[in-house]
Amino acid sequence: MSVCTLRIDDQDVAIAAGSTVLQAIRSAAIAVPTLCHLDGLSPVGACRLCLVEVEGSERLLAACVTTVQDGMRIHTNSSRLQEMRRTLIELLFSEGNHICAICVANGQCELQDLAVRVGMDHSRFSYRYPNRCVDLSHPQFGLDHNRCILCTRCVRVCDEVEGAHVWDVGWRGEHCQIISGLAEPWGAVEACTNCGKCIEVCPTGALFHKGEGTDEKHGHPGRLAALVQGRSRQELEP
Amino acid sequence: MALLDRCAEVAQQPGSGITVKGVGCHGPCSDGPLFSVACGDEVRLISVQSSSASELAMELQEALSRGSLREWVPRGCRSLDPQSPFLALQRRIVLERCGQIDPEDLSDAESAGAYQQLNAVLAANNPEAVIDLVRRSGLRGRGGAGYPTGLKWATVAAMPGAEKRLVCNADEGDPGAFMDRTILEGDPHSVLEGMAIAAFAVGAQHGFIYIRAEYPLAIARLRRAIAQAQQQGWLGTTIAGSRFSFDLELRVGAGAYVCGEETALIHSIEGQRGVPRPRPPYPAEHGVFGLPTLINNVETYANIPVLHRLGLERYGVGTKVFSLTGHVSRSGVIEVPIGTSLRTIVETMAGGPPDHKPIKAVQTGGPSGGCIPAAALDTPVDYDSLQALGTIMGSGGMVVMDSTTNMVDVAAYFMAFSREESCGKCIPCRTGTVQLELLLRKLLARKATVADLEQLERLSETVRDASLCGLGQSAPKPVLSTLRHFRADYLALLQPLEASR
Amino acid sequence: MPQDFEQLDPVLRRHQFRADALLEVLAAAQRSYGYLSAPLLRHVATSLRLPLSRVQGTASFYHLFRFTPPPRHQCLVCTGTACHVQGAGGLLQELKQHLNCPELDIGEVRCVGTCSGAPLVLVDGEIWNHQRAPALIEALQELLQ
Amino acid sequence: MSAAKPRKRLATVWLAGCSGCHMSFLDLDEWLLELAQHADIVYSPVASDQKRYPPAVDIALVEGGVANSDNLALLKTVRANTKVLVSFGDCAIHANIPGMRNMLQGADPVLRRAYLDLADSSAQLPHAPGLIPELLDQVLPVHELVPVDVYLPGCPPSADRIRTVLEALLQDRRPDLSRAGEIRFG
Repeated sequence: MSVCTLRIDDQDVAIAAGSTVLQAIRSAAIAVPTLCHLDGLSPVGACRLCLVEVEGSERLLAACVTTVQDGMRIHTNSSRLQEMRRTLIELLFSEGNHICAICVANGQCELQDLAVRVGMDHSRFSYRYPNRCVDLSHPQFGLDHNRCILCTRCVRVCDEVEGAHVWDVGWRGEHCQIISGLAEPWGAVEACTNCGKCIEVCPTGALFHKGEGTDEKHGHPGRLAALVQGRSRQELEP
Repeated sequence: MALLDRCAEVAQQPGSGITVKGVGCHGPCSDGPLFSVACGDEVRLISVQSSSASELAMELQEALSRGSLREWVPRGCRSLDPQSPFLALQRRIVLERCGQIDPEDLSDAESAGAYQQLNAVLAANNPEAVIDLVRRSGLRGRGGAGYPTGLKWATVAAMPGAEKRLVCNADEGDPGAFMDRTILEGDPHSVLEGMAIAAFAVGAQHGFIYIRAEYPLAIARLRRAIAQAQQQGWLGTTIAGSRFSFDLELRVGAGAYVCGEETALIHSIEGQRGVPRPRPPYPAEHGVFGLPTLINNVETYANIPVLHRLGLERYGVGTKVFSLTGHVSRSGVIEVPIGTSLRTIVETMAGGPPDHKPIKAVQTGGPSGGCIPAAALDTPVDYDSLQALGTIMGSGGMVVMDSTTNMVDVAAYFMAFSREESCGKCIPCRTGTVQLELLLRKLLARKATVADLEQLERLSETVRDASLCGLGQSAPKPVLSTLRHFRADYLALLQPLEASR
Repeated sequence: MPQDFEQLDPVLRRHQFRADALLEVLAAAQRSYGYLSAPLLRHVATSLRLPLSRVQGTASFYHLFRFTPPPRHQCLVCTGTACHVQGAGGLLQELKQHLNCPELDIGEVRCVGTCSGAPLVLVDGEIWNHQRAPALIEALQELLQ
Repeated sequence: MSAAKPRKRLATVWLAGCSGCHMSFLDLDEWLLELAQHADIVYSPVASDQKRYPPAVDIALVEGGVANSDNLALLKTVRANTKVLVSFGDCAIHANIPGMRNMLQGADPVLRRAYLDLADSSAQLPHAPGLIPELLDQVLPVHELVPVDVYLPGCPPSADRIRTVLEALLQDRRPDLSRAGEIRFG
């Protein structure tokens, strides 16, 4: 296997050719925020938080979907990128109804953590306060659209790993929402196997176990990588 | 339509000695409905103003009984002066057959030269030579981005694998743009021929034309043209006796502007949500159903046969088709040599605003473009000059705005468009366009502060830099370009207290 | 009781029940049955062997698909740039203000590419050029009677 | 802190919130005594009897979103008479729980929902002009209505965080809240 060497911020990094820039960044223990990315799922490059500057490229590139090239020089944390990341997080807060104080995921939420990380002490954009609903039709689980950030991890895990394809994205633009079946109540969708993987990978409190109160949800997005890896080595029956 | 039917009735009478046919658009739409009278080499365009179809048919009958139609101008009609700048300053090579041939009749198109270039290319059997010609012509994508066409073709041709696909992007979605519609309705075979030549050059066996559903007439004419071309052996297996086979399928959109973006278009052809994906991989490598795919737009393909017919020297720098609308005396579709000055187009050809108000701006490139101030009207219309002004050539929509136009309103209009058409996949475009429109509306309501204006500018830059696809990346262009050229319009809307700061 | 949606069969067969024909099938379904009802969408999903959410997600992405029965008449105001600068926004507002009738659907359409008639509207699929509010409202009221 | 410095005039203000931020302020416990050595509390629902917002206030902690006409009038007074305005807690910063009524899109639907739809008996819309302040259509964050100098998120912000902010402001410094945990919502 051939190896690429690249320079990330002030570190020299060597990594197998074909790896993504995000893998290279993480291998150098450099912290770049991500939301839609999750090890074990196909990358979509949607949240734009992992944008980095690559010398010689006019455009910013999403690290999760960019393949390393030998000699690349990458900057992950310029003031321009910092400002951009804060803006993106603010935009996410402004478009939903994120009320951490009463959220099941309070203290365990990737969005909440990112807000701290990018230094967001308030949103410069006006809050939209959209009128969204909560689906409690499933016997074990719930979906609160107010907290959904459309990262589509649930859509991908259900399709790619569980093979049930209960979820998809419906409508478009600001009206996008996660849908189950024909945009029906989750509990009415026969395809659901009740596996709960969507709950585990959800970065916020949008998908949760019924009965969980404020601060009580503990997602396990990290478990997925082990599961997928195990399957690829055929250690686990799918 | 009624006009065509009545005249056809007259013509069908024995011994009339004339043919009446329906043709595609002649160009000067604001003078429509139009018909042309051809006697020998002389062709005159006649604009119908107050005459009804039956009156016209009667007049035609009378004129016929008198003999020649050479001087015939029916009552209630006006003959258009062929020397008028709108007509005389054009160089109609792509649109040459539009308005001449019956687009629903392949034999009429063939007698005007359709498919002769395909025939020649297949006879020469040298795909590299085709690509080389396209490359040396300097032809750039006519859909908006202006990527060098020859380079694109060479890339697809060089891709490994026997199976390749060809796509024609006919999802002409820019509001105020109808060049491709004109070509497809007036001369669909020029596009089919261009596609077949391209398919031969890059080694594609199967093609798709992705057309927006809002163009029912173009769809009908394309369907017919494809069927006729298949029947005549210009599409299908062993075309024109060669070993080359190429099939075409029509795919009709369902109302999504973003499907003009090539990766979204690919998803839509595959029957999925029209959501873009990050590039690379580019469609040339990973396109429709994962196969190497060449995507060009309608006008680009329509340039191919004429490039072959004229050859490099006579083809020259080529032309661009524009649709002229807005505050102009004469609107319609025109084809001019690339490099023609904006002033020539909007003042000389289109006659400027109808009531002699001064021109304030010319908008090009639709929601992905920008506004050019009147002071820059002497700019030659080419890819690089327009880019330097903060706008783009775009697909060819050109909207003229007179001095009564508020440019903040124009920016808000385009932002609302982009917000509605955002696919919703990436955050900056999905939510950034919402916030940008809010800021513009706040300005228009005279409630904005200097801080809001700064925010508008900053967020525009973020949405431009952070968005996933071309739609989001260019959505702030109408704001940034009007901020650059018409800042006074913005400042005039600030709260009175703020403006004095 | 499951409906059979026979009119869709030739279209499904022509596309060999391939999943990539989803848009064509949905368009044909809407042409035949007026709108995409839940049973119709289920039928499409089963026929093309697609997950329900995939079908719903795709259909809802595109503006031209509708999930409720169409009203008797439809007036779509073109909101293209040329129509906008000629006052399409005001026209739309006036229509909404003066015509409130469940039989008439007032909406917007993206540029139909015949900008020389701006501002224009699409009434039941037909283009009406150079519209001004008072005359248009009158004409639509006539249509509704 | 040097004793020679002039004492600061401190105010705390309670708009539409649960008063939890003020409870957290009281959790400053013995540090409140130290605070009292450096500042006069000139207006506060928990530490002053003053009914009118006084002029020339140095620091104001403003808790709560802006939900009604009284909130709005008070906020404008506060801004006009205060040097450093601190948006104090999640309700002030993004309307938080009081802001959940914004999803109903307007004051009227909110009143109807609360007093008519959900009424057990004698459903009636409250109406007492001049007595009950009118609801605004939306509960808004403080910074969407007046300029804010310092943001202190949290529901409530812990006493430690409040102290970090006040210590800095008493010394005319801008508080540094960039350390993890200090700007967390919720």
